[in-house]
Amino acid sequence: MKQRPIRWSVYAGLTPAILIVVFAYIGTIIWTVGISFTDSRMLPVARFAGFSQYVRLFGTERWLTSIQNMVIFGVLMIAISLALGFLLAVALDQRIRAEGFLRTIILYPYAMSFIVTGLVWQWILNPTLGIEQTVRGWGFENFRFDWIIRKETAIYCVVLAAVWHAAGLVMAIMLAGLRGIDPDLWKASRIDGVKPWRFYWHIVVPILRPSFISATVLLSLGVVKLYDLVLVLTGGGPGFSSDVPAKFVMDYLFQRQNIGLATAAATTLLITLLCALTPWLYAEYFRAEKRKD
Amino acid sequence: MSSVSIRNLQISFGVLNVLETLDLEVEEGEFLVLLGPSGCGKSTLLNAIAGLLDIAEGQIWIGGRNVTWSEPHERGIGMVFQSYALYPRLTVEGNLSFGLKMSGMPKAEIARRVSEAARILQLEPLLQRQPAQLSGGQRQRVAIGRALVRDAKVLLFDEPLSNLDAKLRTELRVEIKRLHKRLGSTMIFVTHDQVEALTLADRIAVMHKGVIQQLATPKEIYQRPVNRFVAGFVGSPQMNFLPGTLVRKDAGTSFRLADGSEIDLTAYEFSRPFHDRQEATLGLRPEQAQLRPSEQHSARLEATFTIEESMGPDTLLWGMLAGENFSMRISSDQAASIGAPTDIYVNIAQASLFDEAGDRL
Amino acid sequence: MSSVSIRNLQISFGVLNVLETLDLEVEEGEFLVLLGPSGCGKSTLLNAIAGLLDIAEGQIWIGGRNVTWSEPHERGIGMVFQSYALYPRLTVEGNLSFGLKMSGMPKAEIARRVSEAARILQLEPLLQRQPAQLSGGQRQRVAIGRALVRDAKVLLFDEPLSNLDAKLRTELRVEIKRLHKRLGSTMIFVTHDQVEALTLADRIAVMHKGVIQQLATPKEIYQRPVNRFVAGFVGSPQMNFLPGTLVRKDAGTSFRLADGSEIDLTAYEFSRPFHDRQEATLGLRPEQAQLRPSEQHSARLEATFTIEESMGPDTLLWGMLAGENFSMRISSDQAASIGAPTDIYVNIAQASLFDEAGDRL
Amino acid sequence: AEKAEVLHWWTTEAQSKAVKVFADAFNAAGGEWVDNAIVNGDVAKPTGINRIVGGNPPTVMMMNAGKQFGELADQGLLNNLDNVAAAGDWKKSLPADVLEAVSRDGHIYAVPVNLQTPNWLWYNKALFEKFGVQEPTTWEEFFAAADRFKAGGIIPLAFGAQPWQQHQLFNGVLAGAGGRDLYLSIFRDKNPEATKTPEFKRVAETYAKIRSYTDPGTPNRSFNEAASMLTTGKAAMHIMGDWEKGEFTAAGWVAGKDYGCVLGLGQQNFLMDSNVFIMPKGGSEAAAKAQALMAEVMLDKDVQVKFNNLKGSMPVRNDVDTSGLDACSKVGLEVLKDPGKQLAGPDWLAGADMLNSLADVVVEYWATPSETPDEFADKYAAVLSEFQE
Amino acid sequence: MSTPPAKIHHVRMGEGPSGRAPKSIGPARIGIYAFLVISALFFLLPLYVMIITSIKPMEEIRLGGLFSLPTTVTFEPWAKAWSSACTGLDCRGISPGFWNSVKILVPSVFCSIFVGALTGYALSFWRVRFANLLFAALLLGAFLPYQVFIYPLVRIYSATGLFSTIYALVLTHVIFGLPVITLLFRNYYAGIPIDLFKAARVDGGRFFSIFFRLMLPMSIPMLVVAVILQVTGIWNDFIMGLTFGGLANRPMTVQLTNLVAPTEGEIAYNVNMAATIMTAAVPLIVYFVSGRWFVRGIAAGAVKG
Ligand SMILES: Nc1ncnc2c1ncn2[C@@H]1O[C@H](COP(=O)(O)OP(=O)(O)OP(=O)(O)O)[C@@H](O)[C@H]1O
Ligand SMILES: Nc1ncnc2c1ncn2[C@@H]1O[C@H](COP(=O)(O)OP(=O)(O)OP(=O)(O)O)[C@@H](O)[C@H]1O
Ligand SMILES: [Mg+2]
Ligand SMILES: [Mg+2]
Repeated sequence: MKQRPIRWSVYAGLTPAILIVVFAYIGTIIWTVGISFTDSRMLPVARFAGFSQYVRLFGTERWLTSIQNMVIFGVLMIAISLALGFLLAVALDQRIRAEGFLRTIILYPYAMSFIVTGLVWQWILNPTLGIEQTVRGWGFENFRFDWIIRKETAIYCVVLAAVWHAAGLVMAIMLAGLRGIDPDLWKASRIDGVKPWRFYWHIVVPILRPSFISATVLLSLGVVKLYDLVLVLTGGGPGFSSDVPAKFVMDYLFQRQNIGLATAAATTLLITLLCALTPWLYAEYFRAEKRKD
Repeated sequence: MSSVSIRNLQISFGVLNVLETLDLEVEEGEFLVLLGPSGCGKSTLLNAIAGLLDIAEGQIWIGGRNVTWSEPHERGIGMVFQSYALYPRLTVEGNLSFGLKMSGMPKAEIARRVSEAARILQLEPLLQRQPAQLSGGQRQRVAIGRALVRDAKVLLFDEPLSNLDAKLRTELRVEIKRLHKRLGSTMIFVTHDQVEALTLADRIAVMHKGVIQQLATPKEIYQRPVNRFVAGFVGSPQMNFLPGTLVRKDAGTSFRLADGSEIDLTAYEFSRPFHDRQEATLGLRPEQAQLRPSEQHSARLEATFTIEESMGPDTLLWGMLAGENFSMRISSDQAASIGAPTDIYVNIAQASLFDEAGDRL
Repeated sequence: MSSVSIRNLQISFGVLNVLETLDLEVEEGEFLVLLGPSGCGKSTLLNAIAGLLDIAEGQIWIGGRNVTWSEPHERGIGMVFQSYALYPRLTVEGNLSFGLKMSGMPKAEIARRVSEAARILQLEPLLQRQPAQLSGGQRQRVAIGRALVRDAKVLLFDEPLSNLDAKLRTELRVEIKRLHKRLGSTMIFVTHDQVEALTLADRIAVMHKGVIQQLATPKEIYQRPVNRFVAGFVGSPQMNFLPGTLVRKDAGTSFRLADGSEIDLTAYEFSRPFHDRQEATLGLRPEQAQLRPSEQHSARLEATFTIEESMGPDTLLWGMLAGENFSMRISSDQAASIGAPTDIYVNIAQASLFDEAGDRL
Repeated sequence: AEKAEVLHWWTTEAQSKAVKVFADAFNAAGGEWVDNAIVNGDVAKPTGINRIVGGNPPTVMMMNAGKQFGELADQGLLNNLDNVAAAGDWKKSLPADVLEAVSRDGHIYAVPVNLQTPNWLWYNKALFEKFGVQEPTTWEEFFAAADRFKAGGIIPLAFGAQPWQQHQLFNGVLAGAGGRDLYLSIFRDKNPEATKTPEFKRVAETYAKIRSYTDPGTPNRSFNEAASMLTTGKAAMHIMGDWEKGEFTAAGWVAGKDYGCVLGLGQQNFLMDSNVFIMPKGGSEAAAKAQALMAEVMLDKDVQVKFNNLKGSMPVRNDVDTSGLDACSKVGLEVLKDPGKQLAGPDWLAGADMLNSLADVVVEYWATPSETPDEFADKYAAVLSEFQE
Repeated sequence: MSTPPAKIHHVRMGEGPSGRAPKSIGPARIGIYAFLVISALFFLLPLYVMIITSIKPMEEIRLGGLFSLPTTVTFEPWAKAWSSACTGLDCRGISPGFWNSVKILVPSVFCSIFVGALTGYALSFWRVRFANLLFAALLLGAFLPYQVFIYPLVRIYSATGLFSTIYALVLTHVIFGLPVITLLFRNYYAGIPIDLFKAARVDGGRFFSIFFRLMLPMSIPMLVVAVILQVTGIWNDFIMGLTFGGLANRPMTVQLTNLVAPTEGEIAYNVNMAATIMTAAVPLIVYFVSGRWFVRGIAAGAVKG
């Protein structure tokens, strides 16, 4: 019996993706993991050094700080962006006058590069230049808003700028989700006598779960890759109090010319992410195959 | 068990007047069906009764109270939507109790009411399921249950069956009817499906372009439609419309068709005066013509059929009569000749006549 | 105008065997309806014929060619989907010519075919519209047109009417039937609506759980269902099922119901032997019982009706008989007493009897 | 003309003017200068290195003398300049330490173009006069002066708390307040024990004390912003390298008149640092010619004087005419004559990894007022012991 | 024509409506507007600072007051930033970089979206054995910190002779854009009725012809989203352009950072801000023009998991 011929065109269409996955992703991961076991400095060399880079890495306070910062930043930024974006979307969904105008205003920061975002916020937050200075100029001589120069608070400035940047995207996703909700549900709840905010909390939020997940995925991509913003906004300082892993990797990779340690850090980051993501990715995308034909 | 009374209701969306000075009285315990084509304002009227719309003018009274400006949940109504609008991600029990919980009712009372509603609607085994795991019929029951737990005296239905397939529709129709018997509550049911309207209603209000055309029992609507719109909208296959002229004669009145054939109208009961040579349209339902003459079916006409559709108990014939499309319903045990001119016999006493404006003669 | 023949077909999704060793012969020019409940594998079978699914085992022949491994467009088929699957953003003309353009046919030939199809389907005035601007019926015609331009000899329909409301459904059914007459092409039509199946089909294949239960003309399916599944699935309202016992007597055989009443089975034509005291089920369609005795309706039973549904030409009665739910269809000009026990008369010659396994006796 | 793409990170106005001297001279000598300026060495260096590794190197690339380009040379990615050096007789005209710093395994791999030291104290003369403050030469005098300014509402010390500036300041304190021996035992010997000495403690205390004489706007402030605080009269003093003079010149300030300078508070050491240019392999024949021409042009006597005058640093050649130098450069030259005051800069002694790791500790110390000098010393020692060979 | 109401009974006439008359603006509505306005101010603040600063003369900036309106308005900073501000020896402003950025942007946006859409299409409509594996790898790829790519990519590009060419940049943007674009399109196509695909196959469509003739034209909402995301990302990219593009392809952002990094004794805030605004202009314009479609597109592609 004749067999169904293989559809080569399908594979041809997937070739770019396959090549990229194999060479750019998997190849890079293998290379990165490999180098992390050498004592490469400015240029990669194949001198095996065991786990020495990892030992050093976890003895480095800056690395631990940057991991801690990533967690703080990630949790706060995602939580605040989701909350703010959701609230904005809900507000915009109330048949508001100038909806299009407001939506654009909320969304536009997402078009700005992190470099620009960092630059502007650095000015605004700079106590000798921005808000603190201005408010003092109004006569409140003791007003203080100097988070950016305080070690304990600098990371929150990064959160602030990142929320400014990303809340609009969350708003767009949430608004899209809200627009897809059956309007009859709203009517049903009014007949049930449910207060609007309770309706949103108990009914709408659960329905928007997929939107929340999409937004979280997109935001967390930004968390892992957070670099430019920190660089421009705080330079990782004061001290290295607002350092983040990507900047740590970048610094050791180039400025400090210690590729070995940098790749060890990258590998650690990767393994952490892998452990955190795999179960979730599996649950979200693969367990329930969505399409039927 | 409250009456609903709508007086001089007017509703508009921007410049569009959807309802203008509409009056409607629904009696206690009545099952009223709002029937009409898409976009005629049925949902708008229902939403106004429920308090989900702002009213431009007019009043709404439920159970003797003027509720024109009351909040929806204060009106003693329950509503079942086309999509059922069950709260997703809440269990059946959660759906039933959600409104009560939010209004701060004591737990024991909630539990009592939920179990009572679940008993009436036979939802007990399903209480822990989520809406997505329910069949269409079960969903509808939950949606009704949501009204029951709130002790609603008036139930509003907005096309609750139109998303379902034919079989389920038939079943649920019967179920709603049974429920109406059991609960005795006032029900207002919106649909654009005339089978639903005919089978369910105590009275039907046929709507068109925001105006109630006829408000009467199903039988009357079917047999004595007040105008051509109602006649054409109710009944499937549609009523056949044959244009012609009224001719007064010595012996009485007859109706002359486009092909020159005439039918004696003696058996027809005119409701209004008419004049000789007036143009009119004869409306004949498919079952008001038969292949064989009988006591009632006496007026002979000639039709040519091209298609025969067997529908189980009866058969539909499709063809032409006096240059118009014509359909006829016969019993399955009869046989028609397809393609050749055929004599048919019409029950003129039950037919309808309409003047040029479309109103019943 | 090709025959379709399916031999020993087997299809599975992962571990789930949807179809197992299915055989089916569709003759040239035949209108075959695949009827069955949701999930029974109708679409799967249709998709396999179209080549849209990978086949585990078996062969598909169309017009005498083995097309088991051919691409869909090489099979000489056209397909009409439930949602019509018109290409949005293309005009009607674009929709019709899309496939031809993709295959690189010369422009002139495309134009010729499109205008030919548009003529047949009366789509000429609509050629420049987009699907969103079309009514349901027009969309269906475009979807069929897509098959016509490709000179498809076999047309496959996957529930093309189930998204429409009752009125439109009736109209389009007739239109499809007309088209079949005109084109003479082989048509395979999937539906779970028995009215469609009965009215359209030359032959109906009733499917259940991936198996064809009965393949016969509509009349035979309706009147002599081979098993309880087919009997219950076809007909609306459903056939009434009354359990009881077969009792051989001197005078002949009779059927004893749960309430002790007996019906004489002399008029019933058994197709298989049975033994005395065998448990069986009597299947009675709603119209196979009447309020007044007649030549055919002779066996008397007693039922109690609780609900009366007027459906225009006739009325449905719902109630109980011998402890079972029972429904009956009577003509609208008759009247039943609701609530009190009523005598009814059964046409036993047309009734069905099933054994314990559900097969026809 | 031989095209030469020159990658560098000299982008301030003064630096640009200085680079233009090279460019003009190179063009005049028959080459074609293609300028590739990338702001910030931390970005420019990796970019250049990546391009070298990627096989599309710039013709000439700026670097710091010392360990940084060693690995590139080891991997054979750089052209060795032995022939050019021999032709130009570099042995004679360049200081031995500098030659050592551009060599690897006895071969010369880079062209040094200047000498500079990062530990100048610059001050606003007008402010000094207004407050009647004498030029400080030790850290004690510095603090005394600073107190006066603080009391007068002037920011005593302009400062930009970017890591490199902090580290540079600290190293200045290390050499000035801690002394030569401590400095060398740390950078050259990488001896953790050195941090246990009283000298180191003094260094730590001094450094911490400086903090209280700066304003709150220091984080992430660039050096020329800090310099402008002097020229605008907001701050009185600034500790920075020679290149600061370029900023002053651009602002129209004249050395000795508008601003004064003190080299190396404390011990007056000259922490030798030099900008160098490397010549990557991989270009064409023409590129090699351009590279040779470039080396020649850069070390031309006239070019050296003109360039260094604009750049604010000192010529690397010891045989040029120094009469045209400004007052502060003359101070530097004076100091340079005493070998006992010459100290190799940290970059010449240690690799980037160690220096940056030390910088981390220093930066953190600055940003954490609660950290004691002893805690700091321990952390500092920990880094050193990690890099001990 | 309408029949009059049958009868009026047991309704006490004259009783006023219960409940309060609906007001046009309630406190909730005021709260919503207040929240929106305050949020809008928060989002606008940086833009305001940028614009206001860019049209102030330096003397005014020196006086402080980042937020105060200018007393004299000057557009000189804009002119300077565009055509005469210096980075290094190059005093042509940011205009040359602008064209470089456009040169990078157009093919990169085009290619990355094309590959992403094609992959998403293949994964959602065609049965491919290792589809899930590929998709998982792509999703993981999205989470890789891009810093670690740089060195291996340098090696790959130099081995293939692409290094320092525009192709390397385009390829790089394809690599980094692929996961998110694929995800978006896969979700979008999951919402397209499978029947449409089947109809096209019956009509004779092959893998590529269905994609080009049917799916792509139907993907406009998603294409808008993808274009917006990619234009933003690619236009704003700095490291990739610097590392892989070579001198000739240096994007505008590199010049911007050169420019805004201190170049003179005193920072020319107004010129910097003018340059910043000009650099951000392209994505901003794209947003302002197509923001309406953005929400719609997001609805189609991002809402489902
Ligand atoms: N929110 C609204 N804004 C503007 N016009 C509306 C709105 N809601 C309904 N309409 C218009 O009012 C008219 C009546 O709408 P309605 O929903 O009451 O019709 P319907 O009879 O329920 O129709 P269907 O059977 O399709 O549900 C329609 O023309 C509709 O377009
Ligand atoms: N792609 C698929 N993967 C797994 N199972 C499938 C797939 N497609 C269909 N099935 C299963 O195969 C069975 C038959 O499906 P099919 O679509 O043929 O039913 P159907 O008779 O057309 O029903 P309906 O009337 O609902 O369209 C169902 O149980 C269905 O869940
Ligand atoms: Mg409606
Ligand atoms: Mg199906």
